[in-house]
Amino acid sequence: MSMPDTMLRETQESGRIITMGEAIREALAQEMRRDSRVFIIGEDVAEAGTPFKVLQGLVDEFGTDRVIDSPISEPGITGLGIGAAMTGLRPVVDIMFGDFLPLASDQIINQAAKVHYMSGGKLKVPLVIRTTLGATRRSAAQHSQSLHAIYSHIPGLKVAVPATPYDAKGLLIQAIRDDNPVIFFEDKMMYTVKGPVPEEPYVIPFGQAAIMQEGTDVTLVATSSMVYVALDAAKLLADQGISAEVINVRTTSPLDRDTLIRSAMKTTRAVVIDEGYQQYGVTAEIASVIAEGAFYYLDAPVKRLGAMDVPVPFSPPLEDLTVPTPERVVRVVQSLFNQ
Amino acid sequence: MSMPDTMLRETQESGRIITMGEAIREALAQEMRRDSRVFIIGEDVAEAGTPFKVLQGLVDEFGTDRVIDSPISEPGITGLGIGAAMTGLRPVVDIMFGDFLPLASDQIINQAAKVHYMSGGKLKVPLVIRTTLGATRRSAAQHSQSLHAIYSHIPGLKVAVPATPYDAKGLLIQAIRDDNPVIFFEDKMMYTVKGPVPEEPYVIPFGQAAIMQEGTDVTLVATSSMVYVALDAAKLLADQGISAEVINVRTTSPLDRDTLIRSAMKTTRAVVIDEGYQQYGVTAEIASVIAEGAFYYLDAPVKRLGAMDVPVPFSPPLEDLTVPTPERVVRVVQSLFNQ
Amino acid sequence: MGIEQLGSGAAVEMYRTMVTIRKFEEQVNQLYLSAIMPGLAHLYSGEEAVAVGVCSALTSEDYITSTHRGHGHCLAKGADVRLMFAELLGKADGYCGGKGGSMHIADQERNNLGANAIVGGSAGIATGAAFSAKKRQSGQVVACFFGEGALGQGILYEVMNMASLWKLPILYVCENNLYNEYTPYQEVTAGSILKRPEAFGIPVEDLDGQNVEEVYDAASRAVARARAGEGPTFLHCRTYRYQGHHVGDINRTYYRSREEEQLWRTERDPIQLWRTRLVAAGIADEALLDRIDREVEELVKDGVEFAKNAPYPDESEVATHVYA
Amino acid sequence: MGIEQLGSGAAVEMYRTMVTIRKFEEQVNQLYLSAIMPGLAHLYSGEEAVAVGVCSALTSEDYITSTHRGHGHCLAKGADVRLMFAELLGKADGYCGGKGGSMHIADQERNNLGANAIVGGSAGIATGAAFSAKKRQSGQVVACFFGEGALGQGILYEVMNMASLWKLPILYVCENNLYNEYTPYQEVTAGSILKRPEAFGIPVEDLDGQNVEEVYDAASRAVARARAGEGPTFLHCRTYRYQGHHVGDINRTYYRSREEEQLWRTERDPIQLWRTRLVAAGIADEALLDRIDREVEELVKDGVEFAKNAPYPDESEVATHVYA
Ligand SMILES: Cc1ncc(C[n+]2csc(CCOP(=O)(O)OP(=O)(O)O)c2C)c(N)n1
Ligand SMILES: Cc1ncc(C[n+]2csc(CCOP(=O)(O)OP(=O)(O)O)c2C)c(N)n1
Ligand SMILES: [Mg+2]
Ligand SMILES: [Mg+2]
Repeated sequence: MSMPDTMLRETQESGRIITMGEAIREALAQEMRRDSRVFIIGEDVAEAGTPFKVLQGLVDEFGTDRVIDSPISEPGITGLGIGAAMTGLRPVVDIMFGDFLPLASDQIINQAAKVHYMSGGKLKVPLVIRTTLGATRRSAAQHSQSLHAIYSHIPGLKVAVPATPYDAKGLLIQAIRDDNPVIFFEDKMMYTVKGPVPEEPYVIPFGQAAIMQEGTDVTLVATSSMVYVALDAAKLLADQGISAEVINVRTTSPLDRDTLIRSAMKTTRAVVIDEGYQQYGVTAEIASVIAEGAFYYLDAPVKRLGAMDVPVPFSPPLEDLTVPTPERVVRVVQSLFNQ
Repeated sequence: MSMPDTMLRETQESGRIITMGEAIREALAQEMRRDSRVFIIGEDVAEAGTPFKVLQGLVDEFGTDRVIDSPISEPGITGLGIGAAMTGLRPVVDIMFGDFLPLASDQIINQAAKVHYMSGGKLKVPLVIRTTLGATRRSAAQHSQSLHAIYSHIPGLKVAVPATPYDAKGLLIQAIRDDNPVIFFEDKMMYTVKGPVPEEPYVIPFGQAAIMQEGTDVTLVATSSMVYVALDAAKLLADQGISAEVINVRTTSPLDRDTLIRSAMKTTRAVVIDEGYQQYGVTAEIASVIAEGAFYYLDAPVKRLGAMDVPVPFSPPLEDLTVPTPERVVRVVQSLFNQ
Repeated sequence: MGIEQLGSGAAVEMYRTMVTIRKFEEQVNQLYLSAIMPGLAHLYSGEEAVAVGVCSALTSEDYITSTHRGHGHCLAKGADVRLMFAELLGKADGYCGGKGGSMHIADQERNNLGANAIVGGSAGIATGAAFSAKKRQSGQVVACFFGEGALGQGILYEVMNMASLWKLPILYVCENNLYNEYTPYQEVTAGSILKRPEAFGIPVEDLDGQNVEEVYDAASRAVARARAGEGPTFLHCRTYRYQGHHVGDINRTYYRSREEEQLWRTERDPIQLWRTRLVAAGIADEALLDRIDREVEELVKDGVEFAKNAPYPDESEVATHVYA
Repeated sequence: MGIEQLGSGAAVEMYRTMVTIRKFEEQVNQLYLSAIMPGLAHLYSGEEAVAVGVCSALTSEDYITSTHRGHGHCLAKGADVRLMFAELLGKADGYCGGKGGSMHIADQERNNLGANAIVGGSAGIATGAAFSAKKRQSGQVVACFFGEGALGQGILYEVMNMASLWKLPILYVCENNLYNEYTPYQEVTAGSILKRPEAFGIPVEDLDGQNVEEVYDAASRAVARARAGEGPTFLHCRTYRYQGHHVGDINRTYYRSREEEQLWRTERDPIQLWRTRLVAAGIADEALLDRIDREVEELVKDGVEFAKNAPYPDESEVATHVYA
């Protein structure tokens, strides 16, 4: 994945480039230093530092009391996290693959999301669930899904889909300090993506999309790693004389509707790109928000580009067909100008 | 809920009026007679006939070998159903409240939906999960959700949302005969709704919406009990000189995109009504399909009317605010004519 | 332990609380029959000794989690009758501002983390609260109430494993009232209930759930173990619900006999048994207990009146508290 | 039972199958190291006696369900080496047309219902297959393989409860290789593994999983019980994986020592132990076994070649088999 020009610019200013994995680890370490109530629980999070090695080293600093290896019990550790959150702690529950969230879905959907409301505001659940999304790792149907649409559907939950190391750190610190349950989706393919990240702690408020690149002819709205797909598509489009504005959604819930609608009003065209299944997915919500909000300004239908509506196949040539690519984005954009 | 004129007409022809609950029971009984591989498993399905009494009497005819009371183990009975379906039986798993589906979501999303694909077509899962949706029963946040959007998002699953007793019987028989996992959502408030239902078995193919009432000025697309809300709204609109076409979606997956788009092209306006949470819900997919497909014909933005994005509150005056009503539909339709 | 060490004040208070639960539930049934209460409710009548025995062994700082059949737990933890009735009627003054209702009453002030309408749904929450208490070194203990039907839910085993591993201060209180809704529990429960927690290294006590003293004593031992850092205990309380699964479950003979119901009511009533015991032990006389009955009657009537007169929440409340 | 009743043909076949698994896995590791295999794989080397012991007690009609570490189960159930390698390389000729890969191989012809990448994910499927076999009176039995890590998954207890209740013909085969990924199982497993199934009324056998004869005998007893309608059995097989959790897990000393690995390899290798036993019992001589080794070597090489040369699926395949 290539680093966008805007980010390169920021880099020169901030002076420090780290990977997304490092940004996440730094966010956790800084919050754990700041607030003794924060702890991490999950499968192989301690000595192993997770299979993705993202947490490596944390157990050395914070001990096995605050970086806790759990049994392989996704419902159980999520439930435990909820109870701990309700009683004064700030748990970060690690669910290794986003594909395993459905195991914990009763706890997430029926408990975490509803406790605050059902109690009339008396109880709260300051819980973070860190998990992953993204395909093309040749991990097949049960380890490649991007299931963030499901949790974005549920009132009471917040959902973050960081696209850059800068996002990752700022959104994760915000998630930990937030008094609500937050599902934090990290793209497995992006842990080694590098970008500028300030050393001191900072927060990115939820519900604020980032305009990664300004443009005038079409708006490309993207989540997580699809932001890079959109940026690469924008480059290809520029060669064809089409100026694309690229928006990084950052949080699907809350969704920054204003920024999306305003951009589409300006450019008069929009394409929404996401790595979750297309049907009833994130692209549907965002496309319908834009189509409604910018209706009188649009020169073409809002288009959607999600993952193919198939279980993710193992075979590499098949798997590569299922995800949006810059070329596919370009083709869709072109179709908007040919009508 | 009032019976629409079209249905009354059909009634006079068919001669038999039964409730939705009876239609479901009849579908099950007829299929169990026809096919000895069909069996029912769930909590309190046998002597109790479920808390909704929908299955009452089935155990008398088919015995406790085919109408099986299970432990309170939603993941377990769903998994058992999948395994039984893969090996020659045709299970109907009863998940009492749709709110409990998240407990079984790993089995549904990661197993049932994917087995056929992952095995390269060698294995199949002819499983039906009968469950419920719908609010306003004063059952609060964990017994009132309409979670069909989640399952409509997952490729490999089919999702039925019958609106009439006629739908219920025809779609359920189709679901049982279908070689794929089908999640069958029944509105808890509709079991006593009456309508014409032929006695002999019949199937309604999936992916065919029903036009409940033709109209020229606006298309009201609705799922499940929201069809009645739409029909009632259509009556109120007729008084104001607005002619509404009402479409009953019947199955959200597969979705009959053609019928929806064609209708919106004709009427130039559309409102989508569903009882699930609005954000990232069924209304988002349908609205974006119509907004894209009928883009060059639309005179107003496609509007969405889902449930409020809040956990369902217990207090009756609050709960009643959360669901679409004919009056709210009318107000939204009016707004489309005032712009 | 036994009644002697308990102290006569506490012993009489346990009687009062059990009577409060019983009369509360009678009113709930009335409110349902007279169509004043929205929705349904699952009555606790017959099971009072479990909630009261356990909660009497807790401090107000200790946590409980509760179930769909939760009024008894809530009252035993010290809740206000007025605010409970108000909640059941969906009123603004209710414990949850009317948003929770019967199946979701929580009482933050007394560390009742809430009833739960998902069978087994609070097992995770309770275990997490115990984890939190241990980590915060607060000395708090958690009582996690659930019916024997929750033994069907896998999460219970997942969290018992963790509670045992990490020696969390928690009491798993299984209220075995013989039925999962309309199904006798033996039809859906294999092997031995008592051996299940034991397999996870959790000590078990098998208790007469109609005997408040026995429950209290066992709970006290379990609380002491928990506070001493020795980990969880599983209390299996054999009990019975007098009413239907919920207030609307009137015709029950297809799943249990009238004789069985009658037997429990006449021979095994926890309130009657405790009353007899109190009198026999010379701790209270009939007059005192009668006075308590009347006081409770008043309290409960007052609560119902309060709730009936309380306002519904303002419409704007529908959208508050979705997020903190 | 014992080796005598087993028959020398079967005993030697068990040897051949174990060697096939070992050499298959060596090739898989090679394919990974040479970047020919996409993704990862979890090798079964060291655990061969479990799959072979159990599957030798099954007929081809009997079902198995398998895990992320599933190559051994698949081969022991009789799968074709060529089609397996093809699947691992994502080729059209693979068992699943390349769509499943290492973690999802299924072999419909031999009633292997598939590997599963969700820990514990096939427990429900296996129990359902057993339910189906019983209802269809087919006489089939199911073997459900899972690692000791799956003991953390609640669904396992849910389905063991049902299997016990309804006396389903199933073997729960727990492959205890001491580690959940990178975590020693004792750190996350409370109480007693053996008592867990017992608490659900399921008999348990605690087995040396490196001794194929012992596993075979126990599995045969369990299969006989299952076919006789006596219900499930839990086989606890103590074993060890030689390689990392997956092919990429090279530096393992932070969770287990080289000495431990070495000890299992030299003292407890299931193939070496069986070889010694076969020779000692006069069932096979070294020459025969060496020949088998060479034959297997050829078979596996041939399989790899076949797979390398096989075509990828056509692009159109991406959208087929979403629905039946
Ligand atoms: C997960 C889940 N499944 C099913 C139900 C429906 N349900 C409500 S109460 C109940 C029976 C509970 O039995 P038990 O745990 O013994 O409690 P009791 O009602 O006897 O107090 C059932 C099945 C539910 N609320 N949650
Ligand atoms: C539900 C679930 N949680 C976590 C994982 C990630 N994971 C894959 S294998 C594994 C360890 C499994 O240990 P065990 O069951 O003992 O099997 P082994 O690998 O030792 O054969 C884990 C945690 C998973 N695949 N599924
Ligand atoms: Mg019970
Ligand atoms: Mg293991």
